[in-house]
Amino acid sequence: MEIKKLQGAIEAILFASGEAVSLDRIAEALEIDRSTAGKMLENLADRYRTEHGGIRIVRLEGGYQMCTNPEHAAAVRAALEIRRNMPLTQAALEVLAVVAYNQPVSKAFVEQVRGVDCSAVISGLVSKGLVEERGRLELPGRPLLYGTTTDFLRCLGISSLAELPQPQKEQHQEETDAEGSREEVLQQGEGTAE
Amino acid sequence: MEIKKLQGAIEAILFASGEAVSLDRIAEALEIDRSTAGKMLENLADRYRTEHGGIRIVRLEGGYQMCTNPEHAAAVRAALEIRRNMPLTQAALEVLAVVAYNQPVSKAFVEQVRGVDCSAVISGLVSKGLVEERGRLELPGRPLLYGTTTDFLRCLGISSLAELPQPQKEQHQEETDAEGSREEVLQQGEGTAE
Amino acid sequence: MDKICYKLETFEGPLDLLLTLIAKNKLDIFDIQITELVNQYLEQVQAMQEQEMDVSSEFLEMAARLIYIKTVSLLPKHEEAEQLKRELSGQLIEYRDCKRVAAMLGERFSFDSYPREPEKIEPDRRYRGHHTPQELYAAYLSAAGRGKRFLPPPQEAFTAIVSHRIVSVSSRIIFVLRRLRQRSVQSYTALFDGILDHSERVATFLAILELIKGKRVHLNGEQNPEIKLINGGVRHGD
Repeated sequence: MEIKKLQGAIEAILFASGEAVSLDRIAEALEIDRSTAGKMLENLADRYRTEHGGIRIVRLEGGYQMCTNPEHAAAVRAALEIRRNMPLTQAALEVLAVVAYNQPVSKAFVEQVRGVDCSAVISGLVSKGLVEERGRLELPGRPLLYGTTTDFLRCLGISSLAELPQPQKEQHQEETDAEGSREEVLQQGEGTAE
Repeated sequence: MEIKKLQGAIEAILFASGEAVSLDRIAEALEIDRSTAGKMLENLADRYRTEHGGIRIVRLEGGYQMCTNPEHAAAVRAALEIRRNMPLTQAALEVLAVVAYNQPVSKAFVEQVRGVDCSAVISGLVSKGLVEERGRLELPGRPLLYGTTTDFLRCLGISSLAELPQPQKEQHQEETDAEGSREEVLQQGEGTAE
Repeated sequence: MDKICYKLETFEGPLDLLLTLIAKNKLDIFDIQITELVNQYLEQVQAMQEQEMDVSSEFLEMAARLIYIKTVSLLPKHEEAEQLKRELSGQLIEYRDCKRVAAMLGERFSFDSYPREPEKIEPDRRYRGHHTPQELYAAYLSAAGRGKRFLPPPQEAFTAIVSHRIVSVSSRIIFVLRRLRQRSVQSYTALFDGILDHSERVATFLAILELIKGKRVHLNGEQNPEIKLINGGVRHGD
């Protein structure tokens, strides 16, 4: 019974908060120790997962957040008239990649890696809530720094930056495969140049 | 199975909405008839009620809405308010100090002294009840002025601002030079306001 | 033709184009054959321009850079060329990694789970902690010290804002009309006599334009025209 009540309280906290709530805060509010709270949250998250209901509990950067089960995305969009988010463009994914693996970074750094202006892409990612400002560099001009948000982690289905997929070192085979598909394009392009 | 899936979709819709969702809208999104949807919602609401979990489904005029179970209101409040126990950050302390020693001051003044943007820190201090608005400067843009509150005095365990340690002349000659000119400026600024 | 247009556009930038060329020609990314690369790169950019695509300045900048590397490669001592090529290789490798990671992120990325807005509970955020006055004083010194690194603007910069006089156009309309009512025809430049303040001069000029527009005064002549009151300066329709 006591456990049942604590679980209910945790559900209520996660539900009411909307955003991710840190384990510390939950433990402190319920006056239980951190490891007990952690176990209860993991159990709760497991229960939600196996029940295949409409709600999920995801772990994000030391905290937990309730969100809808992606299986029901279509129903949610239909009922709430949410426009389906366009998949991220190649440019947006590249900027996200640079920011995610090097954060906090300035716009200039991102642009140096990509070789093109990235202002519009960065502000797009900020307005999507995937990237956020993280203070300024103490350099002339005091450029803004950017990092990824917990929404970014959630959309990627990971709990922390440590779980980011690690690029594999030097696999030439793979690379030529991926690059190969472009060749056709290029040949066509050259054709027109003549 | 089919029913299980529909129930999940309903949960997801109610969860994501935040507000009440009409029965028509749910029925339409799930492509089921209104009475089936109504029955499913009542069943779902019953289940939530008997489970004594953290979430409830309530029927309102506008339709159905998910909300926290009032039994856990205390836990929710405790968790969402716990932020108040976080000690002030160095940035917050510095801004508070600049405000305390120069009040009433504009944000621009604080930023000039600290050399960094202070908007977020100032609004944090305002919501913590340590700093409050004190009218506006009669300058272009009519910037807000800030001063410290009585809660601030309580936090420092003093009964008036006169009890704050006074800057000692010999110790920071340079500082007073820099500071002095700024104070003058501010006084002039205020002078014109009158 | 359209199809090609569309496909050409898919280059994310000059580095993307270079990587594609390198892969296509099976060039060694660590030791780029610059001559080969320059020609193909320029052909591509030209093709893009011929199709009136918006070729961003970055593509042209890279073209210039490649040509420069090619040029210095022709010098008998080409340490500089080697250095520049190494820099380019480094940049290309970095960008290639970026693309690989982007692809990995793209595969996993999904917007299908929705969070909800926080419930509207107004939390009591009042601060309950305690600090000593000394702590505050130390913070003050630290703040003031930091500010000094970013020198405060000189006092004049501030007083300019404070003392800056903004003269309204309407006040100058009254001024001009008053002058003209005293003497209904006078020299245009005379209206500016003795006005040193920039804002006031501009406002006077704008006031005269306003009055001309409202057909309340008339301006005639080339050099220093005469300004004349029309109909006693009464506003049209009054």
